[in-house]
Amino acid sequence: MALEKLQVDSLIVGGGIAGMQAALDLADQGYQVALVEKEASIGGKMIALSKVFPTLDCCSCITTPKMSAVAHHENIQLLTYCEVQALEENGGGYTALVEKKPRYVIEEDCTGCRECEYACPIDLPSDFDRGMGAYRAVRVPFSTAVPQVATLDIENCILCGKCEKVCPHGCIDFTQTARHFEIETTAIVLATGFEVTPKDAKKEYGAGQFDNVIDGLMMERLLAPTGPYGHVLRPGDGKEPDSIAYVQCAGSRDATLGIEYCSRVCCMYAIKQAMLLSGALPLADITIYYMDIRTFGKGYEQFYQTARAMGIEFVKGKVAQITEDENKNPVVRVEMLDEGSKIVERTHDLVVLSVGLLPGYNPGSLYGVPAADDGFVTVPSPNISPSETARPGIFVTGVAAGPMDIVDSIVLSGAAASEAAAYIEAHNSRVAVSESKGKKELAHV
Amino acid sequence: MSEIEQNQTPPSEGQEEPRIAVYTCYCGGNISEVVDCEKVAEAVSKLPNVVISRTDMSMCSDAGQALIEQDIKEHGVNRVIVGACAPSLHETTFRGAVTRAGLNPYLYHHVGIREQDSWVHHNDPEGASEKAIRLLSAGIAKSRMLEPLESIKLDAEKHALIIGGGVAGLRAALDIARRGIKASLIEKTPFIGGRMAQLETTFPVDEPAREALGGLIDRVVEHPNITIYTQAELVGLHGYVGDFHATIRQDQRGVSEDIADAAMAACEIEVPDEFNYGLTTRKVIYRAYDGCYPSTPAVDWANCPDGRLELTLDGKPVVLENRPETIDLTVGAIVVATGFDLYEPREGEYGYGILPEVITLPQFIRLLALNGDAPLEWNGRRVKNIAAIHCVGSREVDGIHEPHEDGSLNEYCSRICCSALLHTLNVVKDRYPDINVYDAYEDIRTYGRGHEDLYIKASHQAVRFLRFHNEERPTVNRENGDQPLLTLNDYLTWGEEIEVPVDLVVLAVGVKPRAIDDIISMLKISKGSDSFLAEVHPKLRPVETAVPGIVLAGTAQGPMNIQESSAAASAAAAKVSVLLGTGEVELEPFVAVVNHDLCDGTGACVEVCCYEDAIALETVTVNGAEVQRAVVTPANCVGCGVCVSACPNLAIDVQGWTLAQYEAMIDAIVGELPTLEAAR
Amino acid sequence: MTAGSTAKPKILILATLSGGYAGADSVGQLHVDYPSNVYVLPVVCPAMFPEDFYLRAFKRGIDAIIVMYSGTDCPYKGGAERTAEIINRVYPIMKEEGIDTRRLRLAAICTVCTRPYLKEVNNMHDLLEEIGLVSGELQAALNESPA
Amino acid sequence: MSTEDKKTRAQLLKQLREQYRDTVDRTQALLKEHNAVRKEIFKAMGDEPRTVPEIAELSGVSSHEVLWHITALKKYDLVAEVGMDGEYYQYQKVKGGAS
Repeated sequence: MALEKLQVDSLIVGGGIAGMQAALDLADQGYQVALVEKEASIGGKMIALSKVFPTLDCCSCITTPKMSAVAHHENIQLLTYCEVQALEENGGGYTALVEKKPRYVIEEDCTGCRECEYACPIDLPSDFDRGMGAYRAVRVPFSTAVPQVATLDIENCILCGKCEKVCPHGCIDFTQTARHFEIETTAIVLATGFEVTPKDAKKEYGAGQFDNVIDGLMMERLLAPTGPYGHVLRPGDGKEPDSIAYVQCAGSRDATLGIEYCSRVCCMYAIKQAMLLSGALPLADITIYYMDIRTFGKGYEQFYQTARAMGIEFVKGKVAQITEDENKNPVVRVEMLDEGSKIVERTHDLVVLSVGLLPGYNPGSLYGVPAADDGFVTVPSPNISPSETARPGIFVTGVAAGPMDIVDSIVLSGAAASEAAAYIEAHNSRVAVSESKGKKELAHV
Repeated sequence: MSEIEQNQTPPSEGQEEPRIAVYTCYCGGNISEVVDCEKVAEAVSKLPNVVISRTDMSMCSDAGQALIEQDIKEHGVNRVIVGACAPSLHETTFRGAVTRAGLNPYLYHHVGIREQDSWVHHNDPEGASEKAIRLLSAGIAKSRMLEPLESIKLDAEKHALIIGGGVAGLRAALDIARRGIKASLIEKTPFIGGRMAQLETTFPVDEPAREALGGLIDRVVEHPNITIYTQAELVGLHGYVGDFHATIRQDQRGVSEDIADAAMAACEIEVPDEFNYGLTTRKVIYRAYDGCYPSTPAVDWANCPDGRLELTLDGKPVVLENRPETIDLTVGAIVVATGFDLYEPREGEYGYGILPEVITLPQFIRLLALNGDAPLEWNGRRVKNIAAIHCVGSREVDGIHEPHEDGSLNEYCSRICCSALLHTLNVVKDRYPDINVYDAYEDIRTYGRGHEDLYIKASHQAVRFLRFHNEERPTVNRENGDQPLLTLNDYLTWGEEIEVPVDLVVLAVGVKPRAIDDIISMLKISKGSDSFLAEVHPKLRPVETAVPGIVLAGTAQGPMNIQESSAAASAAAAKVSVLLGTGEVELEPFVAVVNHDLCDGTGACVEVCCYEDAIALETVTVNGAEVQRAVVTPANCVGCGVCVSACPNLAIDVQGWTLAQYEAMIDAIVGELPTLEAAR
Repeated sequence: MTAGSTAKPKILILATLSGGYAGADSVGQLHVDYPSNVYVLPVVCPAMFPEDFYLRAFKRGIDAIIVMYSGTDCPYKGGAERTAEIINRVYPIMKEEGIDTRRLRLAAICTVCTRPYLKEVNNMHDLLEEIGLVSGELQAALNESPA
Repeated sequence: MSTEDKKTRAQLLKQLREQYRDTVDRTQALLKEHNAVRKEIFKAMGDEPRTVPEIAELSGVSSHEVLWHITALKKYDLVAEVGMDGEYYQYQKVKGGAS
């Protein structure tokens, strides 16, 4: 059987903020775009954040309209729960073989009513809430997910069929299997994003075993209005913390982990969280242990100075070790860099590790674009062409091209869209002019 | 999500009775943490014509928008109001949603209850809730009087003007040209390439700067869609997106290729060479550097007495004169790539201007370039010890730093200096391993990809780092000895006072906004609180100004390194392509309209209007008689409304912003609050 | 919340989209508190409002009006001058009607004029604390000149 | 649905169960464990408002685990947050919700 085929000008891999922006910037110029996202919803890491620096806009207010625009754009084919499995060169362009994983839910009929979710007996630690909250084996991924449809997690299902019984539209379909299709494209933009330093990476910090030592993304969820507890509570016992400490460079600028680079966003997210915390918990003491404060972006230094003026304590010190006292309070051992490296110990209710950004995916073998020593995609001439990879027609944006914040990702996506558009134009003029392209057939997948 | 549905006014057939839906957004807590959104929604639900009043965590989300669409389709809603963040952020989002549901986008009205309510009345939640009700009531009052409008479609000139020929301007021009749009680039100086040409090597990839820049310049010069004007400045602008009329003044180059070298040799006037930041001099007929573009030398008219230059060539007197030309360009969009200025330290700041040993980092970079591999000497002495100081003219704090002449402080981080300085110090250590280098900093900000390697390398090369606190910055003095002395409390060693005698002090000066007030006022764009040019929103519209069709590229917007400037420029080019790609732009329909039943041809409106061909008296036939009536040409009307107040007969209004709508809004603001359930 | 709270004096701000309205949004981004009885309506250019408009607003119960235009930065040709002319013509009419002329202010506010914005708002708020509601003045004027 | 369809479907489900036997078994064990823990938690809660440390103390389940289950139960409307006691929020069973 011939595979379903989709013809587009540009394929975007990754539906986080960088991928969405690149898709919109290309589609707005009139190019046909396919956006492939491996998760059940687009939105990426950004949609799980609380408020964003330096404007303190609620994160949803920036992300969800872009998600909506991507879903509604007449030039964008949104392909969620899909992964590119193979890539071939094809007459100056590329053909991608894509697999769509079974949702076990008929997407077209699902209204996102969540009846199935309520009926499902299986509670699982929610990835979206970084394990602190729960979700069900069949679920709409999160409240603002796009598309608003349920997905059944077959790996954590007992096949009891309760969801099927309650679904008012008969959407549950256990007979679904993976589907495959091809995307013919001229250009590709990689926006494969990042993961953060794993919890167990730092043995000195308890290797993820301490309940009250969390990472920055967990704090984002605690601060988010849709967060798991509805308040900022420590995960160990639900206590409202009085004393919160941030450990900067927890996974960045750390030769022992082989990660020597600066992750670029951690200073600002820690300061932002500290400011939000002092709003949510006005009586709490907040300390940030840092080596260098790197608030380099537009308005960032002013943001930092505001945080200092608010009474957030900044301590230049390297946290050498974290232990737990008998009440499960984390105890930090700090080398005080401003006091001749004197060692002190301080106890806090909650410690937040400002974990760094690691490449989310190595596209090397599949896309033929090499990763550099730092694991991010190589950009051969970063000064003049910051989104161009070593392979013609393949561009990179967002954290796939190295750690960067949301503002810089959005701008780089504009650049990638510009480069991809110029590449598409040059390609189209190479293709025989007489060959009428005709209207592109967009298969429904 | 809560909902209150009422059917006070049954849908009537034929006539358009307003059926208003009001949505009060929680804004993820931003609004609901202060404003009692549920109470607000209940209160406004009592107002006439309101058929639906709901709240939602995030109206701008897909689900929120879907809700609006559903209400329009299922409940016959024909007016929509969302109370949320500032209209500048999401008004267009919601207009899109109502359009998808088949409603005219101008039947949507946005009420800002975040920036102007919840965010400024934290201490008065009751008052904030009352204010939200009154603002929404005003919105509802206006909404009842809204009429469907059609946007104005105009042909757009597929041609962009790029102001500035540095790396950002070049990159933007190239990307725009590659999309099939004409690009005219104007550069104030006689040579393109900007500040990148002054660098020897770049970071994070260590490559000769002029090679990378040269590659870009070659592509720009070769591109058929690009025209370059050097020694050219914008002197006038009018029009609007799609149809800007720019007036450019271009100086004459002054010398032709055939006599250029002879003229240069014959020229006797020498001035400080800004390319080397005054370390050397150059003639007033000059090339910026070997291999510059254009390669023909140019006359620096500003430094020629009376704008004339007299030379003797082959024994004959020759007079060179500047006869500037005026060029008119019609463009659809404008890219502002005017770059940055360097911070000039005050006299005496770290000894600058008093001690000849104190120079700036850009000067030092030029010094190293001029010096090549020769032993490094400065001020007649072999350099053995160098001190570098970070954050000069950056991160200034009120109360610690003295304000500048205009009362401002450079509170921002200049972003590029840490990496540029460490890159340069590594060049020093590579070239002169015996020179001792001290580096005084508060925070090292090697944030970018590959930048931390510069810091690591400097540490490995035995650059001695010293850390000061912002409130006790280092000092540089010459006391008794002949060498300047760097003094600071080093917090890497218990805050003890350290004194280092040095031969050269390098100040990592920050960047500051260019003095381009003339361009800013011609373009009617605005500056942010840091005085760099302001974008609409750093995440929603990061390279656009509030003026449609005018975008920002590079350091005009704020400190950026080369890589970031290129990215911003390409992003700006993408926006230009979106605007001009189709050859048509859409304008908001908010223009003046004349009610010919009320107009009696006084011409008062024509008299006050400052726009060419926007409103005129024309002869029309009314009831068989030929009379004079005011007629508006929408494409030329900016919708300012000056004519509205001038009309003695109240015959003119700006559609979408009518006087009657304002009166209704005021009545709603002062009106009785809807009574809520007795219990409250 | 009851109808009784309507007795609070009300300040109306007519603010240009390119100036004062954006300035008010900038104040919001700084999260600086100011009195809540301040209502900002966006306008393209206040030159559109004739003299009567202001009088009508006062008579309806607006206690103070601050017109925040863009001054010399006005993006509309002639808009700033025209606004100033009209406002200047309103003052004598206010006097005639017995309305304290300090209730009407014209101020140039730019997109980032956060401090001037707050100063205008707070000053007007203080003034109203001192001179009270406009309805009092209108009533007094009515009593003085019996029809 | 016709008898034939039902039969096919039943067969497919059976196949699916076979294919995912390991994960189904693992998940069933998890469910059993969750149910046991929740029984203890509900017993400890009684009908009173309780904080997480109180429930942990009374049930012998670790406070970290109690918080996770309370969070899950709260999300699906089986438990409600009802107040605060010092630095801890209190939770109570929802009538008709918890079994």
